[in-house]
Amino acid sequence: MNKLLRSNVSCLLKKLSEHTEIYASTEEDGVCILAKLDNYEEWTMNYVRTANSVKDVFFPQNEEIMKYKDASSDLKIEAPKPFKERIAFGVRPCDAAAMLLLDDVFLKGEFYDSYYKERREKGTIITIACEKPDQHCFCTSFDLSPGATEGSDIVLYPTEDFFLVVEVTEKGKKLIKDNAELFEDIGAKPEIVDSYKNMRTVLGDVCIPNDLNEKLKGEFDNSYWKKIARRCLGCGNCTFVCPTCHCFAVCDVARGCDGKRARTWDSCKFQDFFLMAGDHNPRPTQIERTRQRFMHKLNYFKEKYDKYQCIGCGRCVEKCPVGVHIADVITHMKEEL
Amino acid sequence: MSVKFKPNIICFACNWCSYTGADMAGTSRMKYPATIKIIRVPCSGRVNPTFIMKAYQKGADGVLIAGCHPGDCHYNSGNYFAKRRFLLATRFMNYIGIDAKRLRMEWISAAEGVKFARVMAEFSETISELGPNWRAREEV
Amino acid sequence: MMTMTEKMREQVKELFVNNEIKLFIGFEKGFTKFSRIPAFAENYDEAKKMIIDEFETPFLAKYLIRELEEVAAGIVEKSERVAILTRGCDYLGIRRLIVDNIILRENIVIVGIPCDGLIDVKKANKLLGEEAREITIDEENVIAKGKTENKIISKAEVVLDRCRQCIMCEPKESDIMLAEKTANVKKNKDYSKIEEIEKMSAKERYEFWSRQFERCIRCFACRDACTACNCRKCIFDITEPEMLEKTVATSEQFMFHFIRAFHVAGRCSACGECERVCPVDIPLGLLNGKLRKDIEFLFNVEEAGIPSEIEPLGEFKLDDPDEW
Amino acid sequence: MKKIGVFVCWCGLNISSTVDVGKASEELKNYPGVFYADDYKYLCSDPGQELIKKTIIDNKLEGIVVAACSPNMHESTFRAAAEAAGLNPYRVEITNIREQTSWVHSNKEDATIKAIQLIKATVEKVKKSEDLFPQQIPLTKKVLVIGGGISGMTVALEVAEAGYPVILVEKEPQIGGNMAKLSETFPTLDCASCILTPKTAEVGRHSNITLMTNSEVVESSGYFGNFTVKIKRKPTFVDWEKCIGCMLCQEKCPKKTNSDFEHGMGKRKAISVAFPQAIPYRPIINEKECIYFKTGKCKMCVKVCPVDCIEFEQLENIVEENIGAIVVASGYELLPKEKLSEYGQGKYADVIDGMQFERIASASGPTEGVIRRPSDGKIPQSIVFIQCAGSRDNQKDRPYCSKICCMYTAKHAMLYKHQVHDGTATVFYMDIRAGGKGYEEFVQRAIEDDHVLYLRGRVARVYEEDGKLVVLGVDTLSSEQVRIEADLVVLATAVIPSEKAKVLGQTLKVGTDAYGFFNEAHPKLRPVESMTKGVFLAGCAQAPRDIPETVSQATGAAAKVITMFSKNHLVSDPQVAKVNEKICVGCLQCEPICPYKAIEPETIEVRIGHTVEKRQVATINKGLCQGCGACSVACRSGAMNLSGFSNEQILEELKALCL
Repeated sequence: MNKLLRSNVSCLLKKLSEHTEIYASTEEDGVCILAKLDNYEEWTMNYVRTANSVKDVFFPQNEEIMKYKDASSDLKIEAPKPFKERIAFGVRPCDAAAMLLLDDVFLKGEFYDSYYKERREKGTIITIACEKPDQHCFCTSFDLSPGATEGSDIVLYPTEDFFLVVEVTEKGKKLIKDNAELFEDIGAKPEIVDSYKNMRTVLGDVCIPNDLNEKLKGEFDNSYWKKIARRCLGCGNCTFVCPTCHCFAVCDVARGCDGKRARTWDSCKFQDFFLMAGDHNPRPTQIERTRQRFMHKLNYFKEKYDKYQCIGCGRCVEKCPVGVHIADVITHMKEEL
Repeated sequence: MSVKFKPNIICFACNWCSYTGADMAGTSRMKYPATIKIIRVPCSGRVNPTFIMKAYQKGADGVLIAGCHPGDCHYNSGNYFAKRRFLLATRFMNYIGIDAKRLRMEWISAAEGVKFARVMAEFSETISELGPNWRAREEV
Repeated sequence: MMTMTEKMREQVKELFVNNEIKLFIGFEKGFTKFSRIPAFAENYDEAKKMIIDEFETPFLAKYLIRELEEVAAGIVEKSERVAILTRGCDYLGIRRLIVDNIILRENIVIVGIPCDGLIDVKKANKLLGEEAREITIDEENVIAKGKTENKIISKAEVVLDRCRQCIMCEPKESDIMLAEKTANVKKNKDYSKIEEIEKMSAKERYEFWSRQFERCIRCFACRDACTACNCRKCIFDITEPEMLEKTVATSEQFMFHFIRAFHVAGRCSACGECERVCPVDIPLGLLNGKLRKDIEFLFNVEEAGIPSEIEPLGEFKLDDPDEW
Repeated sequence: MKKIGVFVCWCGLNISSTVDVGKASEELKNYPGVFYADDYKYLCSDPGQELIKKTIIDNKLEGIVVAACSPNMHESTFRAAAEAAGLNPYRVEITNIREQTSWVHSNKEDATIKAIQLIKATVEKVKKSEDLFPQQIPLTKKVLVIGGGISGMTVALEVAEAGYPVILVEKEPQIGGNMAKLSETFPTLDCASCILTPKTAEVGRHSNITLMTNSEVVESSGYFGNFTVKIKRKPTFVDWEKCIGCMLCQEKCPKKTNSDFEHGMGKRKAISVAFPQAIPYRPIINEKECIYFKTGKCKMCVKVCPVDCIEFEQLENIVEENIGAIVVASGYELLPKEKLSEYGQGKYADVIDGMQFERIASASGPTEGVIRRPSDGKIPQSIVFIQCAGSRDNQKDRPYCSKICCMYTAKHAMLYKHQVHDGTATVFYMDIRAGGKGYEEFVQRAIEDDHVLYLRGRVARVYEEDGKLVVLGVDTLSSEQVRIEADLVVLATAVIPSEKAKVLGQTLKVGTDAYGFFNEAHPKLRPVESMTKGVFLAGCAQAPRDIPETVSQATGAAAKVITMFSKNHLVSDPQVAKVNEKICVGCLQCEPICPYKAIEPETIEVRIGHTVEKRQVATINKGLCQGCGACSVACRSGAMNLSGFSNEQILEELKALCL
């Protein structure tokens, strides 16, 4: 185990930034976000979770898939420029775990998403364990913890004046080896790691039954969906801040004869997400859309990848204007079915 | 010195007064720079503030709205509404950082060919001094 | 004396009993502490769990669009009406829908409650230094109990920003008024933040706003929470003509916020809901506030926040200012 | 993608001199959506239009872009050509590369780039065009003529002769306008009232003409074919039906006042008729001068009136009329001499303007035709006539020439010389403009036969020196200073529009130019039409002109009205607003914006699945809508759109211009 002094975190970032882009948590007008950093003093620690998750780094909201030139005469297509190395610093353990869920979607199985794959290979995640989870966190319900290491390359456990560095993957080890002068080996310190791992969240455990997806099968016209959907305004807030939501839309941006094809996030809560040719919309009202969101998270995803598509980061709960809470859905469905 | 910057200016000219004024400037062979392209609209009241913002986004360096003098509007009140929208639009755009000098409104009647040419030359001059407008412009 | 909540329950019982409404919209406790969420009661026992207190609450006016039939269906009979709990700012939202012919005044029952400012839990937590476990509110101040120590904070310190500039303390006209009218203290308009931005140089202003807009993730929460945005199909969902492309480049963000600000120009009643629901806390109030300030200054509209029969941009005066 | 044909016109050298037309049509050949691109010497010529028609038919084109002169010139020509070839005319758009490109730019390379960009933008606009079909609107076959001068009367008579009802509105109590005040008319020197009174009499008794004198148009709404006009009938305080015209009241009335018909040269009674041949020959009480109105006593006219038709408490009333077409014939006035400081600013009684001289020289005038000095009534031995008093003068921003002063000053000089053979008549002029038929000969006769002295030069000052008027000028031909002592000075002051013309223009929504004359639709090709459809112009309201031109223009305006009334209904421009009912939420924020009140709410039934939903949406009255498009900006969701200039079209044009 190594030790990294708090003071030389910014010089670590400066050193890394020579050949990689640094995405770190900074405070901008009172909001903590994970953003590209060029002035390394602006890195901050006082946040529970960043407004946007690490998904932004590897599966950005707006990604250029290809460019095309003078479409009318001789069409030329250019692939996007190769991505630069990226480091996400200051990620929370729950977000890092979410990347594993996205990996299942984009990389598992026969077909993989080349853009996502390239970004993931060229990206390293440096996580900082949570010192004080707030009322919205419930990562413990998905066998994660404020100190979990799933999905991250390096995990830093903060103590008063230094971080305890635990490297999880090969990439993490290599990174530490390259910048060995900033780290000091202080032998194993399991008690710090464990103190984070078994820290309880304020909300406590929602203890999801393993067979919840079986119970949910076929619960299409359960009256509970109507009850929640009546409150939902239909904005895309919860799906865009959620680190595990991965729906996207592909669209063309034309400028005369040239243009580009881009991929942007899309939300199942939007009115026209399901709009089909001929104006048919299988999910016309908010009831179907709300049901679809929770069924996908708790039923369809589990059946396909055998994991619930939620990591309990609490963003959708904190940001929902009308307080639709996934834990509320889980506890209700647990009792009712 | 690099070749002098040629601005790209969009002018919305109202069909009854300013567009005819532009034609009058043409028939009396007035000269003004070729940086200004005119879009014919039925009335200055037809110009939606969204079009102005779209022009800047798509690469225009300056936008000019030319309409009838208040009271002369062929549709009676079009230019009054245009004036209200323009008053808000120019202040709001200045507020979000796009220089207010890049947007201008002029009352030009059908007989004022001379004024049309003068305004065009003046506006083209101010915009070339300001240089290209990269703010809120689309990167291709 | 009966608390507001008991008065409300009693009124709602009466309404349901003599079959005057089909639905009552109010607030109930949310899943997380101190959060109040909208509640829909179709009969009295569902209304039992509804409460009224001074914690921050979402806006209810927008639900009327879905719950009521079209204006074309005309005035429904008594038993089909919808009752709604209304504070002053809610009332402005309802007025907006009425003036826009989205709902009919006769189809709703306004249950009015006076209010002189709601409590912002985030501010209380910041003052306390940690997440408050218990917050009790009495006449003048708020007691926040944390893990170790608890603090007594005067209400004025933790009241919501939007309530500081509240233009209407209780609904101007309501069918039922749960409590007697408080002194309608007229709060002066505070455009200081907007003037601050106006004083910046053009470059600083552009950087400030592009920094805000770059954070925007285009989730449309501000549009969906706003009563002034009550179109059947929003222009951002229409692809022909495509006013706004789906890509989230900086220029598209400027376009989105420019169009939305102009669509609520002269219609926004400064309820602050768009700022509340924004996941990345963009100060939208400063955008709409700028247009409201200009409308009041340029077209000498006394209070642009109160919906008028014809919008400021829907009329003109011969002596509108000429200098620009 | 639409099959579009692009035709770039050379317009002889007009366009090709500063726009490389060949390069433009070459470049457009491989622009997406363009199937055929070509350039031609004169597209508006018959072979040019044949080329367009043939290309449309051969290649079944779906849209046409003509890059040539301004749409105001030939848009209808090319649209008619396309229609003849079976293509909907509203699929044709014009790019203005002559008035707004080739004529206004000198650098050929920039002009060509701009022209190409403009053509591409129009191609994008045509791609978003739709088939539009004109509407048929009912038509009221009644014309309103404003102004009872020679031009108004000519229009009224012509249209009435064609069998259509006419309403003639005149602000003075009698018709005849300025011509009635003239003595003789050039170049034939026949007496003005002799040739005018038959016309005024005919107007007075024509069954189809309703005469509304002493009235003004105060409000007008609606659109061509369906105007509603409000006319204010000012009180005459005499019941003209009962009155038999015996004029006893005028004789007996004790109060004498200045007669504005005589331009201050003569007097009239408080109750009187302007001149003996006035039509209608009925008296009117001048409210400001009548003793009864001031003090409540007198009532002499009531005592003597045999039929008791004096009504002091008569009020003004507003009459509303449904009108099909309006002809503006509001005439002219002379620039008041008070405005000309260098000629005494109206201080000297013996410095008079042209109209005052006409009244002195007129047989029915105050001096029964004997030319006398207004100050002491003596016959002047020497008169100085000053041309271009206030006209052709840039300092007073009135650079235009008033056209008629050269001729009527020569006439004044001749009339004076015919009466006072040994008197001297001197005319200070800059250039004599005698372009009409027989005009030059008339002026030559004045110079040679009547020995009128023409001095070329402008008069510097006119001032009074011990009882004599001194005229200081210069004779540029002999370049000498000239100092003449004159008994009488006559200023040929500038012709300006009548002072209510500007207000009338705003009421009728017809534009006026910088000097207040009405804007014609096109200076050469459409001089009798105003920019507003259905409103026509005649006479000096449009620009200074003499009587022959006024009559011919008035006859032209009448012809336009008659052709308009010859059809039973009118064809309206289909470029009007249109509501997309799927998107419209019925908020009706567009309604207060429409100047023509063409938008109303309507309940429609929409079938979704098997339920039928009733919804309120906005609808457009296609007849009332004039296509200004202001409502489409108020519509937030874009449900309200304007066909012909739709949001899509303007946006595509914008994008193409910004590439």
